[in-house]
Amino acid sequence: MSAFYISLALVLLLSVAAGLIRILQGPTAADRMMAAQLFGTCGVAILLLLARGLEALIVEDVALVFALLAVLSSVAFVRRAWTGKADDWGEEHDDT
Amino acid sequence: MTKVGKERTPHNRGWQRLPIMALLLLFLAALARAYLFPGASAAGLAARVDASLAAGGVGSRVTAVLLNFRAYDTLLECFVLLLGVMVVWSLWRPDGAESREPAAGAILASLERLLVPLMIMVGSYLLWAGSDRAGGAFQAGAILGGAGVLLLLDSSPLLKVFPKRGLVPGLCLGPLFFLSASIAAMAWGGNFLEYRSPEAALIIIALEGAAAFSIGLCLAALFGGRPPEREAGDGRDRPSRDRGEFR
Amino acid sequence: MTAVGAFDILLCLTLIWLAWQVLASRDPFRAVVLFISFGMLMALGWVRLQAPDLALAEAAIGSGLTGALFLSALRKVIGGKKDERRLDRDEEAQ
Amino acid sequence: MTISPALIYGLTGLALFVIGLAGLLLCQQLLRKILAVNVMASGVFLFLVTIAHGSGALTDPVPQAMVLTGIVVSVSSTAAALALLCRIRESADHRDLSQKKGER
Repeated sequence: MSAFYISLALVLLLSVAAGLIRILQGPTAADRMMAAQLFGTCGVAILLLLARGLEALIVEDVALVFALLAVLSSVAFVRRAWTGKADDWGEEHDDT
Repeated sequence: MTKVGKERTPHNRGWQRLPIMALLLLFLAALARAYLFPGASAAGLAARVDASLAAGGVGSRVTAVLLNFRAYDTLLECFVLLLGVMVVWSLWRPDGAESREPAAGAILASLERLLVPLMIMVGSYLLWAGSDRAGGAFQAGAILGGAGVLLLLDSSPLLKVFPKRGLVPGLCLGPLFFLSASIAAMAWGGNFLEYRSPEAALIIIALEGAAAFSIGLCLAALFGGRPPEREAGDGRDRPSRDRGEFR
Repeated sequence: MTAVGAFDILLCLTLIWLAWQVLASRDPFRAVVLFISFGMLMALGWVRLQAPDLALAEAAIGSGLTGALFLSALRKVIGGKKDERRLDRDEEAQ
Repeated sequence: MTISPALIYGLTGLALFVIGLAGLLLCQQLLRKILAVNVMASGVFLFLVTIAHGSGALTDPVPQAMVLTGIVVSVSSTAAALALLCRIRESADHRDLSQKKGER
Protein backbone atom coordinates (compact mmCIF):
# COMPACT_ATOMS: atom_id res chain seq x y z
CA MET A 1 0.00 0.00 0.00
CA SER A 2 2.82 2.39 0.72
CA ALA A 3 4.20 1.94 -2.79
CA PHE A 4 0.79 2.96 -4.09
CA TYR A 5 0.86 6.18 -2.07
CA ILE A 6 4.39 6.98 -3.22
CA SER A 7 3.41 6.37 -6.83
CA LEU A 8 0.51 8.77 -6.43
CA ALA A 9 2.90 11.33 -4.98
CA LEU A 10 5.16 10.77 -7.97
CA VAL A 11 2.27 11.47 -10.35
CA LEU A 12 1.47 14.67 -8.47
CA LEU A 13 5.11 15.72 -8.62
CA LEU A 14 5.02 15.14 -12.37
CA SER A 15 2.00 17.39 -12.63
CA VAL A 16 3.88 20.03 -10.63
CA ALA A 17 6.75 19.78 -13.08
CA ALA A 18 4.28 20.20 -15.93
CA GLY A 19 2.82 23.23 -14.19
CA LEU A 20 6.24 24.85 -14.25
CA ILE A 21 5.68 25.50 -17.93
CA ARG A 22 2.88 27.89 -17.02
CA ILE A 23 5.22 29.82 -14.75
CA LEU A 24 7.87 29.98 -17.43
CA GLN A 25 5.54 31.04 -20.23
CA GLY A 26 3.34 33.45 -18.38
CA PRO A 27 1.90 35.38 -20.18
CA THR A 28 0.69 37.58 -17.31
CA ALA A 29 1.95 37.88 -13.78
CA ALA A 30 -1.31 36.50 -12.42
CA ASP A 31 -0.89 33.30 -14.44
CA ARG A 32 2.53 32.75 -12.93
CA MET A 33 1.35 33.38 -9.42
CA MET A 34 -1.63 31.06 -9.84
CA ALA A 35 0.68 28.31 -11.05
CA ALA A 36 2.86 28.81 -7.98
CA GLN A 37 -0.22 28.57 -5.78
CA LEU A 38 -1.17 25.36 -7.56
CA PHE A 39 2.23 24.08 -6.50
CA GLY A 40 1.28 24.87 -2.94
CA THR A 41 -1.91 22.86 -3.21
CA CYS A 42 -0.13 19.99 -4.93
CA GLY A 43 2.59 20.18 -2.31
CA VAL A 44 0.06 19.68 0.49
CA ALA A 45 -1.33 16.63 -1.31
CA ILE A 46 2.15 15.23 -1.91
CA LEU A 47 3.07 15.75 1.74
CA LEU A 48 -0.06 13.95 2.92
CA LEU A 49 0.64 11.05 0.57
CA LEU A 50 4.25 10.90 1.73
CA ALA A 51 3.08 10.89 5.33
CA ARG A 52 1.13 7.72 4.62
CA GLY A 53 3.65 6.24 2.24
CA LEU A 54 6.68 6.71 4.46
CA GLU A 55 4.66 6.06 7.62
CA ALA A 56 5.94 9.27 9.15
CA LEU A 57 2.84 10.90 10.54
CA ILE A 58 4.79 13.97 11.62
CA VAL A 59 4.76 14.94 7.96
CA GLU A 60 1.07 15.73 8.34
CA ASP A 61 2.10 18.64 10.55
CA VAL A 62 4.30 19.84 7.75
CA ALA A 63 1.34 19.68 5.38
CA LEU A 64 -0.70 21.73 7.85
CA VAL A 65 1.95 24.43 8.09
CA PHE A 66 2.40 24.39 4.33
CA ALA A 67 -1.31 24.88 3.73
CA LEU A 68 -1.45 27.75 6.20
CA LEU A 69 1.60 29.64 5.04
CA ALA A 70 1.39 29.18 1.26
CA VAL A 71 -1.44 31.71 1.33
CA LEU A 72 1.00 34.41 2.36
CA SER A 73 2.79 34.74 -0.94
CA SER A 74 -0.50 34.93 -2.78
CA VAL A 75 -1.79 37.65 -0.45
CA ALA A 76 1.51 39.48 -0.88
CA PHE A 77 1.07 39.25 -4.62
CA VAL A 78 -2.44 40.68 -4.51
CA ARG A 79 -1.51 43.47 -2.13
CA ARG A 80 1.92 44.42 -3.31
CA ALA A 81 2.52 43.31 -6.87
CA TRP A 82 -0.71 43.17 -8.80
CA THR A 83 -2.44 46.27 -10.09
CA GLY A 84 -5.27 44.54 -11.86
CA LYS A 85 -4.23 45.40 -15.37
CA ALA A 86 -4.19 42.40 -17.64
CA ASP A 87 -0.82 43.04 -19.22
CA ASP A 88 0.88 44.20 -16.08
CA TRP A 89 4.38 42.81 -15.88
CA GLY A 90 3.80 40.62 -18.84
CA GLU A 91 6.70 42.40 -20.49
CA GLU A 92 10.25 41.84 -19.49
CA HIS A 93 12.15 43.90 -17.03
CA ASP A 94 15.86 44.05 -17.13
CA ASP A 95 16.77 46.68 -14.68
CA THR A 96 18.10 47.05 -11.15
CA MET B 1 8.41 42.58 -24.92
CA THR B 2 10.16 45.52 -26.51
CA LYS B 3 13.22 45.35 -28.67
CA VAL B 4 15.25 47.35 -26.21
CA GLY B 5 14.38 44.84 -23.55
CA LYS B 6 15.82 42.05 -25.61
CA GLU B 7 19.14 43.73 -26.13
CA ARG B 8 19.83 44.15 -22.47
CA THR B 9 20.34 40.92 -20.65
CA PRO B 10 21.04 40.49 -16.98
CA HIS B 11 24.17 38.54 -17.83
CA ASN B 12 27.55 39.44 -19.14
CA ARG B 13 28.50 38.81 -22.73
CA GLY B 14 28.87 35.22 -23.84
CA TRP B 15 32.62 35.24 -24.24
CA GLN B 16 33.00 36.62 -20.74
CA ARG B 17 30.83 33.88 -19.33
CA LEU B 18 32.59 30.88 -20.83
CA PRO B 19 35.74 30.77 -18.67
CA ILE B 20 33.74 31.35 -15.52
CA MET B 21 31.33 28.57 -16.47
CA ALA B 22 34.24 26.22 -17.20
CA LEU B 23 35.87 27.00 -13.87
CA LEU B 24 32.59 26.45 -12.06
CA LEU B 25 32.09 23.10 -13.80
CA LEU B 26 35.57 22.07 -12.68
CA PHE B 27 34.68 23.20 -9.18
CA LEU B 28 31.49 21.12 -9.29
CA ALA B 29 33.46 18.09 -10.46
CA ALA B 30 35.98 18.53 -7.66
CA LEU B 31 33.23 18.88 -5.08
CA ALA B 32 31.42 15.81 -6.39
CA ARG B 33 34.64 13.81 -6.33
CA ALA B 34 35.34 14.86 -2.75
CA TYR B 35 31.80 13.90 -1.82
CA LEU B 36 31.69 10.55 -3.61
CA PHE B 37 35.13 9.35 -2.53
CA PRO B 38 35.72 10.71 0.95
CA GLY B 39 39.21 10.22 2.31
CA ALA B 40 38.47 9.32 5.87
CA SER B 41 34.95 8.65 6.97
CA ALA B 42 34.05 10.83 9.91
CA ALA B 43 31.70 9.41 12.47
CA GLY B 44 28.65 11.55 13.10
CA LEU B 45 27.60 12.92 16.42
CA ALA B 46 24.30 11.02 16.52
CA ALA B 47 25.47 8.39 18.99
CA ARG B 48 26.83 10.98 21.41
CA VAL B 49 23.64 13.01 21.21
CA ASP B 50 21.54 9.94 21.97
CA ALA B 51 23.79 8.99 24.85
CA SER B 52 23.33 12.31 26.60
CA LEU B 53 19.70 12.87 25.63
CA ALA B 54 18.40 11.66 28.97
CA ALA B 55 20.29 14.35 30.88
CA GLY B 56 18.54 17.17 29.12
CA GLY B 57 14.87 16.63 29.86
CA VAL B 58 13.75 16.97 26.23
CA GLY B 59 12.62 14.07 24.06
CA SER B 60 13.15 15.54 20.61
CA ARG B 61 16.71 15.20 19.42
CA VAL B 62 16.85 18.33 17.32
CA THR B 63 15.28 20.42 20.07
CA ALA B 64 17.71 18.93 22.55
CA VAL B 65 20.64 19.89 20.37
CA LEU B 66 19.30 23.40 19.89
CA LEU B 67 18.50 24.12 23.50
CA ASN B 68 20.72 21.83 25.53
CA PHE B 69 23.89 20.99 23.73
CA ARG B 70 24.35 23.92 21.41
CA ALA B 71 22.23 26.54 23.12
CA TYR B 72 24.60 29.33 22.19
CA ASP B 73 23.59 28.77 18.54
CA THR B 74 20.02 29.58 19.41
CA LEU B 75 21.00 32.54 21.55
CA LEU B 76 23.21 34.05 18.88
CA GLU B 77 20.59 33.35 16.25
CA CYS B 78 18.08 35.44 18.19
CA PHE B 79 20.62 38.25 18.24
CA VAL B 80 21.24 37.89 14.51
CA LEU B 81 17.52 38.37 13.93
CA LEU B 82 17.60 41.48 16.11
CA LEU B 83 20.56 42.75 14.13
CA GLY B 84 18.62 42.18 10.91
CA VAL B 85 15.72 44.19 12.27
CA MET B 86 18.10 46.99 13.21
CA VAL B 87 19.60 47.03 9.71
CA VAL B 88 16.17 47.08 8.05
CA TRP B 89 14.91 49.83 10.33
CA SER B 90 17.96 51.98 9.80
CA LEU B 91 17.50 51.68 6.03
CA TRP B 92 13.84 52.58 6.08
CA ARG B 93 12.84 55.87 4.59
CA PRO B 94 9.31 57.17 4.07
CA ASP B 95 8.46 57.12 0.39
CA GLY B 96 4.72 57.51 0.56
CA ALA B 97 4.12 54.15 -1.10
CA GLU B 98 2.34 52.82 1.95
CA SER B 99 -0.10 55.66 2.06
CA ARG B 100 -1.17 54.92 -1.52
CA GLU B 101 -2.05 51.35 -0.66
CA PRO B 102 -5.80 50.76 -0.76
CA ALA B 103 -7.56 49.35 2.26
CA ALA B 104 -8.08 45.62 2.35
CA GLY B 105 -11.34 44.40 0.93
CA ALA B 106 -13.84 42.06 2.50
CA ILE B 107 -12.14 38.94 1.17
CA LEU B 108 -8.78 39.77 2.74
CA ALA B 109 -10.43 40.84 5.98
CA SER B 110 -12.29 37.55 6.31
CA LEU B 111 -9.20 35.60 5.28
CA GLU B 112 -7.32 37.32 8.03
CA ARG B 113 -10.08 36.60 10.54
CA LEU B 114 -9.95 32.94 9.59
CA LEU B 115 -6.23 32.41 9.30
CA VAL B 116 -4.62 34.45 12.05
CA PRO B 117 -6.23 32.55 14.95
CA LEU B 118 -5.44 29.28 13.17
CA MET B 119 -1.82 30.31 12.73
CA ILE B 120 -1.51 31.25 16.39
CA MET B 121 -3.06 27.92 17.35
CA VAL B 122 -0.80 25.87 15.09
CA GLY B 123 2.20 27.85 16.29
CA SER B 124 1.42 27.06 19.91
CA TYR B 125 0.84 23.44 18.98
CA LEU B 126 4.27 23.23 17.34
CA LEU B 127 5.84 24.84 20.38
CA TRP B 128 4.21 22.27 22.62
CA ALA B 129 4.97 19.40 20.28
CA GLY B 130 8.58 20.51 19.95
CA SER B 131 9.67 18.87 23.17
CA ASP B 132 9.28 15.37 21.83
CA ARG B 133 8.45 15.60 18.13
CA ALA B 134 9.40 17.81 15.28
CA GLY B 135 8.65 21.43 15.99
CA GLY B 136 9.94 23.99 18.42
CA ALA B 137 10.70 27.64 18.86
CA PHE B 138 11.88 28.35 15.32
CA GLN B 139 8.95 26.73 13.61
CA ALA B 140 6.45 28.27 15.99
CA GLY B 141 8.17 31.62 15.58
CA ALA B 142 8.05 31.32 11.81
CA ILE B 143 4.31 30.67 11.90
CA LEU B 144 3.69 33.54 14.30
CA GLY B 145 5.79 35.70 12.00
CA GLY B 146 3.58 34.56 9.13
CA ALA B 147 0.53 35.69 11.07
CA GLY B 148 2.21 39.06 11.64
CA VAL B 149 3.04 39.39 7.96
CA LEU B 150 -0.55 38.62 7.05
CA LEU B 151 -1.74 41.36 9.39
CA LEU B 152 0.76 43.79 7.88
CA LEU B 153 -0.22 42.91 4.33
CA ASP B 154 -3.88 43.51 5.10
CA SER B 155 -3.12 46.77 6.92
CA SER B 156 -5.24 45.21 9.59
CA PRO B 157 -7.01 47.32 12.20
CA LEU B 158 -5.77 44.73 14.69
CA LEU B 159 -2.33 46.33 14.45
CA LYS B 160 -3.68 49.35 16.27
CA VAL B 161 -4.45 47.18 19.25
CA PHE B 162 -0.82 46.22 19.53
CA PRO B 163 0.84 48.75 21.86
CA LYS B 164 3.48 50.80 20.09
CA ARG B 165 5.77 50.86 23.04
CA GLY B 166 5.63 47.11 23.29
CA LEU B 167 7.41 46.42 20.03
CA VAL B 168 11.03 46.85 21.04
CA PRO B 169 10.64 45.12 24.42
CA GLY B 170 8.80 42.32 22.61
CA LEU B 171 11.64 41.93 20.14
CA CYS B 172 14.17 41.75 22.95
CA LEU B 173 12.13 39.55 25.27
CA GLY B 174 13.33 36.19 23.92
CA PRO B 175 17.07 36.83 23.76
CA LEU B 176 17.14 38.67 27.08
CA PHE B 177 15.16 35.97 28.85
CA PHE B 178 17.47 33.41 27.32
CA LEU B 179 20.53 35.31 28.46
CA SER B 180 19.26 35.87 31.99
CA ALA B 181 18.22 32.23 32.36
CA SER B 182 21.63 31.05 31.33
CA ILE B 183 23.37 33.50 33.63
CA ALA B 184 21.09 32.31 36.42
CA ALA B 185 22.04 28.74 35.58
CA MET B 186 25.64 29.75 35.88
CA ALA B 187 24.95 31.36 39.24
CA TRP B 188 23.36 28.12 40.48
CA GLY B 189 26.68 26.46 39.94
CA GLY B 190 26.39 25.04 36.47
CA ASN B 191 28.08 26.15 33.32
CA PHE B 192 26.91 28.94 31.04
CA LEU B 193 23.74 27.84 29.22
CA GLU B 194 23.58 24.59 31.16
CA TYR B 195 20.29 23.46 32.65
CA ARG B 196 20.14 20.45 34.92
CA SER B 197 17.72 17.62 34.64
CA PRO B 198 14.50 17.96 36.70
CA GLU B 199 13.75 21.62 36.08
CA ALA B 200 15.24 21.59 32.61
CA ALA B 201 12.07 20.69 30.73
CA LEU B 202 10.02 23.44 32.34
CA ILE B 203 12.68 26.10 31.86
CA ILE B 204 13.15 25.05 28.26
CA ILE B 205 9.43 25.31 27.52
CA ALA B 206 9.37 28.82 29.00
CA LEU B 207 12.49 29.78 27.09
CA GLU B 208 11.07 28.40 23.90
CA GLY B 209 7.84 30.30 24.32
CA ALA B 210 9.66 33.59 24.80
CA ALA B 211 12.03 32.83 21.95
CA ALA B 212 9.18 31.91 19.59
CA PHE B 213 7.34 35.11 20.42
CA SER B 214 10.41 37.21 19.75
CA ILE B 215 11.35 35.34 16.58
CA GLY B 216 7.84 35.80 15.22
CA LEU B 217 7.87 39.49 16.07
CA CYS B 218 11.33 39.86 14.51
CA LEU B 219 10.21 38.21 11.27
CA ALA B 220 7.14 40.43 11.08
CA ALA B 221 9.27 43.51 11.79
CA LEU B 222 11.72 42.44 9.09
CA PHE B 223 8.84 42.33 6.66
CA GLY B 224 7.29 45.57 7.85
CA GLY B 225 10.57 47.41 7.64
CA ARG B 226 9.25 50.45 9.41
CA PRO B 227 10.61 51.48 12.79
CA PRO B 228 8.06 52.31 15.47
CA GLU B 229 6.96 55.88 15.58
CA ARG B 230 9.31 58.15 17.44
CA GLU B 231 8.47 61.15 19.54
CA ALA B 232 7.39 64.22 17.67
CA GLY B 233 10.11 66.65 16.64
CA ASP B 234 12.91 64.25 15.88
CA GLY B 235 13.75 66.30 12.82
CA ARG B 236 12.80 63.74 10.20
CA ASP B 237 10.12 64.24 7.63
CA ARG B 238 7.68 61.44 8.19
CA PRO B 239 4.31 61.12 6.57
CA SER B 240 1.35 61.03 8.88
CA ARG B 241 0.20 57.50 9.23
CA ASP B 242 -3.06 56.25 10.42
CA ARG B 243 -2.53 52.54 10.43
CA GLY B 244 0.20 50.03 10.98
CA GLU B 245 2.46 50.19 13.96
CA PHE B 246 5.70 48.85 12.60
CA ARG B 247 5.43 49.14 8.88
CA MET C 1 13.56 1.48 -9.98
CA THR C 2 11.30 1.93 -7.03
CA ALA C 3 8.74 4.68 -6.81
CA VAL C 4 10.70 6.36 -4.02
CA GLY C 5 13.85 6.48 -6.10
CA ALA C 6 11.95 7.92 -9.06
CA PHE C 7 10.40 10.49 -6.74
CA ASP C 8 13.83 11.52 -5.43
CA ILE C 9 15.35 11.83 -8.86
CA LEU C 10 12.43 13.78 -10.30
CA LEU C 11 12.40 16.10 -7.29
CA CYS C 12 16.13 16.73 -7.55
CA LEU C 13 16.01 17.37 -11.28
CA THR C 14 13.13 19.78 -10.80
CA LEU C 15 15.03 21.58 -8.04
CA ILE C 16 18.15 21.98 -10.18
CA TRP C 17 16.15 23.11 -13.18
CA LEU C 18 14.19 25.59 -11.07
CA ALA C 19 17.38 27.02 -9.59
CA TRP C 20 18.78 27.45 -13.07
CA GLN C 21 15.64 29.15 -14.30
CA VAL C 22 15.55 31.45 -11.26
CA LEU C 23 18.94 32.79 -12.23
CA ALA C 24 18.61 32.64 -16.01
CA SER C 25 15.16 34.12 -16.61
CA ARG C 26 15.15 37.74 -17.61
CA ASP C 27 11.98 38.89 -15.89
CA PRO C 28 12.59 39.52 -12.16
CA PHE C 29 8.98 38.75 -11.30
CA ARG C 30 9.23 35.37 -12.97
CA ALA C 31 12.45 34.70 -11.08
CA VAL C 32 10.75 35.51 -7.78
CA VAL C 33 7.78 33.26 -8.51
CA LEU C 34 10.13 30.46 -9.52
CA PHE C 35 12.03 30.99 -6.29
CA ILE C 36 8.82 30.67 -4.27
CA SER C 37 8.10 27.34 -5.93
CA PHE C 38 11.72 26.35 -5.33
CA GLY C 39 11.18 26.89 -1.60
CA MET C 40 8.03 24.81 -1.70
CA LEU C 41 9.82 21.90 -3.35
CA MET C 42 12.71 22.16 -0.89
CA ALA C 43 10.22 21.35 1.87
CA LEU C 44 9.45 18.08 0.07
CA GLY C 45 13.17 17.35 -0.08
CA TRP C 46 13.53 17.81 3.68
CA VAL C 47 10.71 15.35 4.22
CA ARG C 48 12.50 12.78 2.10
CA LEU C 49 15.72 13.34 4.05
CA GLN C 50 13.88 12.57 7.31
CA ALA C 51 14.26 16.08 8.65
CA PRO C 52 10.69 17.09 9.56
CA ASP C 53 11.96 19.97 11.69
CA LEU C 54 13.55 21.50 8.63
CA ALA C 55 10.50 20.73 6.52
CA LEU C 56 8.35 22.68 8.99
CA ALA C 57 10.71 25.65 8.99
CA GLU C 58 11.09 25.63 5.22
CA ALA C 59 7.35 25.28 4.65
CA ALA C 60 6.74 28.32 6.83
CA ILE C 61 9.67 30.44 5.73
CA GLY C 62 10.56 29.32 2.23
CA SER C 63 7.07 29.31 0.80
CA GLY C 64 5.46 32.06 2.84
CA LEU C 65 7.75 34.66 4.37
CA THR C 66 10.50 34.81 1.77
CA GLY C 67 7.97 35.02 -1.03
CA ALA C 68 6.19 37.92 0.65
CA LEU C 69 9.52 39.67 1.28
CA PHE C 70 10.66 39.37 -2.32
CA LEU C 71 7.31 40.35 -3.79
CA SER C 72 7.03 43.52 -1.75
CA ALA C 73 10.66 44.43 -2.44
CA LEU C 74 9.98 43.88 -6.13
CA ARG C 75 7.23 46.46 -6.09
CA LYS C 76 9.48 48.99 -4.44
CA VAL C 77 12.28 48.31 -6.88
CA ILE C 78 10.50 48.22 -10.23
CA GLY C 79 6.78 48.51 -9.61
CA GLY C 80 6.47 52.28 -9.35
CA LYS C 81 9.07 53.03 -11.97
CA LYS C 82 7.38 51.30 -14.82
CA ASP C 83 5.83 54.19 -16.69
CA GLU C 84 8.90 56.34 -16.24
CA ARG C 85 11.08 53.65 -17.67
CA ARG C 86 8.84 53.12 -20.62
CA LEU C 87 9.27 56.76 -21.52
CA ASP C 88 13.01 56.37 -21.20
CA ARG C 89 12.93 53.44 -23.53
CA ASP C 90 10.92 55.32 -26.11
CA GLU C 91 13.45 58.11 -26.01
CA GLU C 92 16.26 55.66 -26.45
CA ALA C 93 14.54 53.93 -29.32
CA GLN C 94 14.09 57.12 -31.28
CA MET D 1 28.17 2.05 -4.68
CA THR D 2 24.40 1.94 -4.57
CA ILE D 3 22.23 4.90 -5.35
CA SER D 4 20.86 6.05 -2.04
CA PRO D 5 18.64 9.08 -1.50
CA ALA D 6 21.49 10.69 0.41
CA LEU D 7 23.69 10.43 -2.66
CA ILE D 8 21.10 12.00 -4.97
CA TYR D 9 20.32 14.85 -2.62
CA GLY D 10 23.97 15.43 -1.83
CA LEU D 11 24.84 15.83 -5.49
CA THR D 12 21.80 18.07 -5.91
CA GLY D 13 23.03 20.21 -3.04
CA LEU D 14 26.43 20.56 -4.71
CA ALA D 15 24.79 21.42 -8.04
CA LEU D 16 22.59 24.05 -6.39
CA PHE D 17 25.60 25.59 -4.69
CA VAL D 18 27.49 25.86 -7.98
CA ILE D 19 24.44 27.19 -9.85
CA GLY D 20 24.00 29.83 -7.18
CA LEU D 21 27.67 30.73 -7.39
CA ALA D 22 27.37 31.05 -11.17
CA GLY D 23 24.37 33.33 -10.74
CA LEU D 24 26.22 35.41 -8.18
CA LEU D 25 29.15 35.87 -10.51
CA LEU D 26 27.36 36.24 -13.83
CA CYS D 27 24.14 38.10 -13.13
CA GLN D 28 24.25 41.86 -13.00
CA GLN D 29 20.93 42.61 -11.35
CA LEU D 30 21.23 43.01 -7.62
CA LEU D 31 17.91 41.27 -7.01
CA ARG D 32 19.21 38.28 -8.96
CA LYS D 33 22.32 38.23 -6.83
CA ILE D 34 20.22 38.06 -3.67
CA LEU D 35 18.27 35.17 -5.17
CA ALA D 36 21.55 33.51 -6.11
CA VAL D 37 22.84 33.73 -2.55
CA ASN D 38 19.60 32.14 -1.38
CA VAL D 39 19.99 29.30 -3.87
CA MET D 40 23.57 28.78 -2.69
CA ALA D 41 22.38 28.65 0.91
CA SER D 42 19.77 26.04 -0.02
CA GLY D 43 22.48 23.96 -1.63
CA VAL D 44 24.65 24.13 1.47
CA PHE D 45 21.72 23.22 3.72
CA LEU D 46 20.80 20.27 1.53
CA PHE D 47 24.36 19.04 1.56
CA LEU D 48 24.74 19.36 5.33
CA VAL D 49 21.54 17.45 6.00
CA THR D 50 22.60 14.80 3.49
CA ILE D 51 25.81 14.26 5.42
CA ALA D 52 23.70 13.88 8.55
CA HIS D 53 21.45 11.41 6.82
CA GLY D 54 24.13 9.38 5.07
CA SER D 55 25.82 7.78 8.04
CA GLY D 56 23.31 5.01 8.55
CA ALA D 57 19.87 4.53 9.96
CA LEU D 58 20.52 6.98 12.77
CA THR D 59 20.18 10.56 11.56
CA ASP D 60 22.56 13.05 13.09
CA PRO D 61 20.60 15.89 14.71
CA VAL D 62 23.52 18.31 15.04
CA PRO D 63 23.71 19.38 11.37
CA GLN D 64 19.90 19.53 11.28
CA ALA D 65 19.88 21.93 14.19
CA MET D 66 22.56 24.04 12.54
CA VAL D 67 20.61 24.14 9.29
CA LEU D 68 17.48 25.13 11.18
CA THR D 69 19.39 28.08 12.62
CA GLY D 70 20.77 28.80 9.18
CA ILE D 71 17.34 28.98 7.55
CA VAL D 72 16.16 31.63 9.99
CA VAL D 73 19.39 33.57 9.72
CA SER D 74 19.22 33.51 5.93
CA VAL D 75 15.73 35.02 6.08
CA SER D 76 16.98 37.89 8.20
CA SER D 77 19.98 38.52 5.97
CA THR D 78 17.73 38.38 2.89
CA ALA D 79 15.42 40.96 4.41
CA ALA D 80 18.40 43.20 5.21
CA ALA D 81 19.77 42.80 1.68
CA LEU D 82 16.39 43.65 0.16
CA ALA D 83 16.10 46.77 2.30
CA LEU D 84 19.56 47.77 1.14
CA LEU D 85 18.53 47.11 -2.46
CA CYS D 86 15.51 49.37 -2.11
CA ARG D 87 17.68 52.15 -0.74
CA ILE D 88 20.26 51.76 -3.51
CA ARG D 89 17.50 51.87 -6.06
CA GLU D 90 16.02 54.98 -4.47
CA SER D 91 19.29 56.89 -4.49
CA ALA D 92 19.94 55.77 -8.07
CA ASP D 93 16.59 57.27 -9.04
CA HIS D 94 17.46 60.53 -7.34
CA ARG D 95 20.70 60.62 -9.24
CA ASP D 96 18.85 59.92 -12.47
CA LEU D 97 16.46 62.76 -11.82
CA SER D 98 19.29 65.19 -11.23
CA GLN D 99 21.36 64.05 -14.20
CA LYS D 100 18.33 63.40 -16.38
CA LYS D 101 20.16 61.09 -18.76
CA GLY D 102 22.66 59.35 -16.56
CA GLU D 103 23.83 55.80 -17.07
CA ARG D 104 21.74 53.33 -15.22
